[in-house]
Amino acid sequence: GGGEGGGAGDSITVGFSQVGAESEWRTANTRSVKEALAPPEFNLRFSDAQQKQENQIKALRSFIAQGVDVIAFSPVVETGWDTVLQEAKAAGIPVVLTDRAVKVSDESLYATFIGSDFVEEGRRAARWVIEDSEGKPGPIRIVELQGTVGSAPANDRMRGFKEVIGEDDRFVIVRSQSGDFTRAKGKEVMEAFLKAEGGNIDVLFAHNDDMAIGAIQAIEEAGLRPGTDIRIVSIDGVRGAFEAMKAGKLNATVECNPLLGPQLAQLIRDVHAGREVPRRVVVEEGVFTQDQAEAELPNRKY
Amino acid sequence: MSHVLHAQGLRKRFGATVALDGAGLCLRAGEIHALMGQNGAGKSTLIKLLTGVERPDAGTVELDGRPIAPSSPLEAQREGISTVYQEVNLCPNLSVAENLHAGRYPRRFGLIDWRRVRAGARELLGRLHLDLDVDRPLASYPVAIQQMVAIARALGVSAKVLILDEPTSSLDEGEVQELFAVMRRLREQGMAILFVTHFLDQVYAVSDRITVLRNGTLVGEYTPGELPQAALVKAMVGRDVALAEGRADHAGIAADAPVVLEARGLSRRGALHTVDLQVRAGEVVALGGLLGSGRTELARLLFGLDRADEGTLLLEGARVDLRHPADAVERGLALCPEERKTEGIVAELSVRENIVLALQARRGWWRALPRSRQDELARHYVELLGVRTAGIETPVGALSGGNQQKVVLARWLATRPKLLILDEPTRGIDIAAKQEIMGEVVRLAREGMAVLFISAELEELTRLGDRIVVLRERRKAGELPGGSEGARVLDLIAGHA
Amino acid sequence: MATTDPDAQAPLPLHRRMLAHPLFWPLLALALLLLGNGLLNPGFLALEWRDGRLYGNLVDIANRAAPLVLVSMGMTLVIAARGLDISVGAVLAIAATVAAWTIGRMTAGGGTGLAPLFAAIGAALATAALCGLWNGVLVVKVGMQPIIATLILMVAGRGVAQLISGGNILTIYYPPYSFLGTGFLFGLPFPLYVAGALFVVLALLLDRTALGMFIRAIGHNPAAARVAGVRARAITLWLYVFSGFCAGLAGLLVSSNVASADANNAGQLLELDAILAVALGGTALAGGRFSLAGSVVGALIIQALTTTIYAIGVPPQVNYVVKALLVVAVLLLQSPEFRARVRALARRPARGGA
Amino acid sequence: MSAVPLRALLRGGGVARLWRDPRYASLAVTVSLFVAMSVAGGVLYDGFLRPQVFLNLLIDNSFLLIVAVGMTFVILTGGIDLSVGAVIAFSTVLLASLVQHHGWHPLPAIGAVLVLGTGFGALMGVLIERYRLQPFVVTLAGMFLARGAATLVSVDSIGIDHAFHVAVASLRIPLGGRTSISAGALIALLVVAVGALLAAKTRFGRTVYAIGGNVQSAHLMGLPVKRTLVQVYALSGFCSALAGVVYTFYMLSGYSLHATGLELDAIAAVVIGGTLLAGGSGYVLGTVFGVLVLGLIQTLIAFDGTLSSWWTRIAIGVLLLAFCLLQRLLARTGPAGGGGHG
Ligand SMILES: Nc1ncnc2c1ncn2[C@@H]1O[C@H](COP(=O)(O)OP(=O)(O)OP(=O)(O)O)[C@@H](O)[C@H]1O
Ligand SMILES: Nc1ncnc2c1ncn2[C@@H]1O[C@H](COP(=O)(O)OP(=O)(O)OP(=O)(O)O)[C@@H](O)[C@H]1O
Ligand SMILES: [Mg+2]
Ligand SMILES: [Mg+2]
Repeated sequence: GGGEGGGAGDSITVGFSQVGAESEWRTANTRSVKEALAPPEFNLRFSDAQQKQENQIKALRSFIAQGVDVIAFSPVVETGWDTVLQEAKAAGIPVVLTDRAVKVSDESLYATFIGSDFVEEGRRAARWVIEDSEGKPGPIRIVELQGTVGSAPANDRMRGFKEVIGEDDRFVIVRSQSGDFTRAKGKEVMEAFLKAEGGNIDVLFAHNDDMAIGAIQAIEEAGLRPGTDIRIVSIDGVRGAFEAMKAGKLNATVECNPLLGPQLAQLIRDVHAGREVPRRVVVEEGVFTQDQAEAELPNRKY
Repeated sequence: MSHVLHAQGLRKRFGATVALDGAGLCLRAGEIHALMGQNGAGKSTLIKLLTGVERPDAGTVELDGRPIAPSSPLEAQREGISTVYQEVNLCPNLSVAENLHAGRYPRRFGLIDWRRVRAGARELLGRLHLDLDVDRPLASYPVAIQQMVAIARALGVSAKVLILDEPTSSLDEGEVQELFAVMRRLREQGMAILFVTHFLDQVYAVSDRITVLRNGTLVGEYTPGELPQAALVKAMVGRDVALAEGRADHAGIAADAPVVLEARGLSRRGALHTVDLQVRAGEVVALGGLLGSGRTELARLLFGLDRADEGTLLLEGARVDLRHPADAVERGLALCPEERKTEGIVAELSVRENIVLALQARRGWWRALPRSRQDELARHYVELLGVRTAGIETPVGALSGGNQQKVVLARWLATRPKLLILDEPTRGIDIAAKQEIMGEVVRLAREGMAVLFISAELEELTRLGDRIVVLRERRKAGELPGGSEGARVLDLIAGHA
Repeated sequence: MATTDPDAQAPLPLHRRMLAHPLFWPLLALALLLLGNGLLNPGFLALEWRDGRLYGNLVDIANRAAPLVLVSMGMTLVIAARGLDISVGAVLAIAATVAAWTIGRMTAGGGTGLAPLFAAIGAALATAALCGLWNGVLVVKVGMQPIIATLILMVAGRGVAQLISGGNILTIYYPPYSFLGTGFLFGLPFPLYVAGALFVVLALLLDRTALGMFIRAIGHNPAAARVAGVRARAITLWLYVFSGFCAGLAGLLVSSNVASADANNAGQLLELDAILAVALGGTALAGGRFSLAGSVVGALIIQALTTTIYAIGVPPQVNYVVKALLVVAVLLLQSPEFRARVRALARRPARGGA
Repeated sequence: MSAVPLRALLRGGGVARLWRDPRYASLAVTVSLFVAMSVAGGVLYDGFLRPQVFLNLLIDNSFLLIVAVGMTFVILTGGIDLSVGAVIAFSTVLLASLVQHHGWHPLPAIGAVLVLGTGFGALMGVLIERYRLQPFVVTLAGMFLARGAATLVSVDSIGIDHAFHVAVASLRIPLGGRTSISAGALIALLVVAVGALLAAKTRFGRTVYAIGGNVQSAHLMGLPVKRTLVQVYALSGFCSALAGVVYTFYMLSGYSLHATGLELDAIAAVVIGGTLLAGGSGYVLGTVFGVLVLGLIQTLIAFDGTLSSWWTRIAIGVLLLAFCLLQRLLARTGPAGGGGHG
């Protein structure tokens, strides 16, 4: 380790700043990273930002002050990183981004980015909806359960979804409301949608699985059959979603893979050794549907 | 002599209560003018109308012949009216110095000059011959001092009119004389001073003119010469009142009457040194002393409000350890506290609730007094003590100061205690009501209640006490039998042996 | 007092008495909100009997509001005694997690029948009450300011809940538990009975015992209450315990409703909503004056607001603005000073026109 | 009868008053606990006691410090302002949007933001003062409104790349020995200085204390209660907007979800700093240490670097508890006492 504050021997001291523990997805992500960056090879400094960008910046500053070898972090949002990344660069500490990219004026401020593409996930969900509705006449009425207003996954997933679904004029998004990424809110909002639209909803698009799981309960309580009367697609691919698919209540989930620990560890090794790394490393992800659910469920770690 | 302030036909109504109806007042320059009336007669309300705290429903106020209608105390101040309201109305969290200067700070480069604030404060207090640590928060001083500070603040304004609403209620003789000296000096300088009090001798000592209010209406304006005490009382009350009979049955307590409460060597650091005290059933023990002599501290220790460092307390012969006032209340003790506003009334609760509060506390929260019993108790005491209120559901805060005091008294009488500790219970109470309250105390004692009666008034001590205990500088200075001569008590209190 | 006005002593006419009732304005606000919804969306106020159950938005609002109603009742009493409890959201999350964890443990261990249900309820409520006790001790015994004392549990409590859940959302696969949050009894959702029962018990307790008077005395003037022999500190301590207990009950309803416990998100920002409900209901946040029924109405207003926002279908970015404007409108409606000003404005042009 | 004994006694009470004066005692306790905590951090973690770590406390908490100063005044009157975090977010979004999307120069944009923030605060103040609404609910509505307005301006975060803004953001004033401080921190220190002066030495500040002590009394004493109440909320609005500006220097972005929950941090900092939530007693300087203590807790956790997300939360709670317990135990008289002159 190069830093004074670094650990023992020649292990690599990594400062990792996580967004928080706001969802199961995030918990799985943290677990994967912690397992991959274990001693003796790594000396991990972990910091939880409780979903606040200012906390992340504070954490990065403290990593710099502690003189870690490599910094890795999952940015809460895309913008606002210039200053602190400049400081890291000045201190000679390479930075690896996970989970989402940042917008900075100078691309050399970070070494590489590994993670998913939220816009692409939205597009995939839309493509699945179009495929699923092949041959059906319009108008096909969609309701959307958005994530937390303003959060990057919510903004991007909505954008990707609209971009693709907008090309087919059979589809109309009749209602769109925020369910704050939670089951409880997802259920509450869906209840209101069902009351307002009557039975007149064909498709539900939820920005994450949890809201979809909540909404499924609302649909059932209203006396409709989720997955049949209303086709449902959501994003993330957590265990609960596979259970719901197995039970025939959820139609598809777009995977957003949190288990990028091993890939991240490799990148950190390379960056630390000064090897060339690609600017962008994509995580392997897919779209799962009901017929795959049963087989896939036992493999789900989160 | 010219009229400085002239009010006529003032009318003020609060909800269903008509507080003033055709009241008036005529203040001349260079006079001390006493405003007299029973509790709830409307004195404080009249003052609030003059100084912009409340707006009159009808009537006019003229200052130097020019009509004024101040809409806030600030405006009244600007017009040259400086006021001390009945309850101390200063900010407890601010220092003494700051309370004296708030709103009119000396400044330097636009910033408050604290050095001059302090110096000015000392100077103002010096006029009343007070020497306080002006940096301490006001709340750390007893009410009497707070009252003096409030007076000093009012003196600090160069005003045409000075209004003092019961400034002497908490003060003892020495302080009162200091105040009167200042008032006389200001009179010489041509200031008009309006002065409310319930002490008749004070009225005759300083005032040049007396205005009497009754039931919110103007009875008349008199000079002290034309109005002897009995006539003044009659003007206030509306009927003849027999004044100040002595107690005939002094020392009539049987020597074998059981001791209700005994304190042995009670001490608390900085408050009290090894005080012994016995109170027997059926006995009224009067407790005298100067301001700060430790009377209130003793009462608080006996009641479990403070914990003693040393000494023991025996209740009916058994040792007790009072950790909380509730312990004392459960054992049949009662303390009518000195500080009515902070420790006495709960202003927002109704008269009924205030009266039953302690009794209910003794029964515990689970066994509620039936509502009919509450009403009955409340009505009984309202009538007994002559509380002037629109009804028993009126919030106590809407009552006049003296009537609030009666409610607190009623609360403790209602618990029918074994030992009743009264810390200056007649403060702010009018002359007629005082008679009745003292009569009630004596009656209760005859029925077997033990009473500890704390008072600053010599006359009350000698008249009521079967025994007179005197504290001086936080120690017991001595004891005298009931009915002792006033002069002897006085000597013991002041320490000239 | 000099004289008492004879006409003022006569009983007020009915409409005047209604206007003077402290619950009048909160209820009016609620009614206006619902009516407004009814105008925008004719089906909104409809109630329908289907499959032996009562359906409709009104039922939904009451049902959804139940957890908030519960928490607001506990909050009302704490605030009335000059306190504050901002840990209710975290306590809700803890209780929910404890319930889910207990069920998970017992059903995995082969527990069947109703044992897991009662064990979960017992464990959750006990834990929640313990949390309340913790708050109470910090406030009453240690003498910390309520906001800081409860802030500690607010911050750490979710951590504790996540510790229990391992950071996962604990899903409950045990149908009997779902009855609490989604079951129906005599055609009405079960949460209504929970909230209703607590309200009735509490209202009776406050009315038939001296508790209400003691709490008001403590809130208005703690020193005077103490001198009068009221055990102010002990009562305050128990009020915090009660507030924790209420949050625990709410936690049961919330976790049962979605058949899962989300340690991170359950009851998020609940403390703000609860305090808002209490304030809308006419309770003074400085202590003393309180209205239990008012807080219930306040909680219903808040839920009606949320449902309104969903029903009128504004884009989610606008949620907050709509909520803010509606809250301000409700507040102004309740302000006597504001109504007086409006009346004065209304009178002026009328006079000018005449 | 003479009252001489009383006077003698009162003089006696003045002896050694500095030692017993709870006003200075509670501040002293807070400061010593802060020092003790730092030393403990230094023993536990390498590199903790470096000067830059402490300067970072200022740099990273500059915006919190600024809002906390405004909040101190509000709380001193016995009120509360829950809108501060949302006003920060709104200010950052508006500023970023004006600069990036509408081509404004940052300076006029900053001016506009400050004026708007102050006006917003004043508006809440008017509602509170004129219509007797409770500060808690009015500012809660204010919080909704400001957050909502921010999302209406833009749901996405907006990066700021205007040369002037970037220059200010990356400005580091060297303090020698490889330590430096940011422009935001300097602004915060300036706000603290002005705030302390305002509280201690102006009529406005003293009226704030008087209102917190007893509103009726303040009114009867002829103090300008109404005006001051409105001014206090306007000041808090101004501080929030200024904190928003400093935030954009810190982050170079505007985002509607910035500073969520910051109002609670600010209130906690003020109260930890010894100000009574009921009003009337406290110091701006105490608030500074309240902010630093909160920052220190976070720094300790960051230096530890082994805590999971939930243990992080528990650790924050435990440290907060430890601090407040010690504070209560050491300053036995507690944060009572007066609003002094400092
Ligand atoms: N010099 C003083 N400085 C601060 N507090 C004082 C002082 N003197 C008395 N006090 C407080 O004021 C209250 C009343 O004091 P104490 O019992 O000594 O007086 P007292 O004999 O009852 O006189 P009085 O009640 O007439 O003022 C007590 O709480 C006491 O602590
Ligand atoms: N704010 C108020 N609301 C309702 N009634 C009030 C209010 N203020 C005063 N009153 C009533 O007006 C009457 C006159 O009260 P005021 O305080 O003027 O009496 P006072 O002459 O000063 O009596 P005291 O000698 O007891 O101080 C009382 O009956 C009182 O109950
Ligand atoms: Mg009076
Ligand atoms: Mg006394």
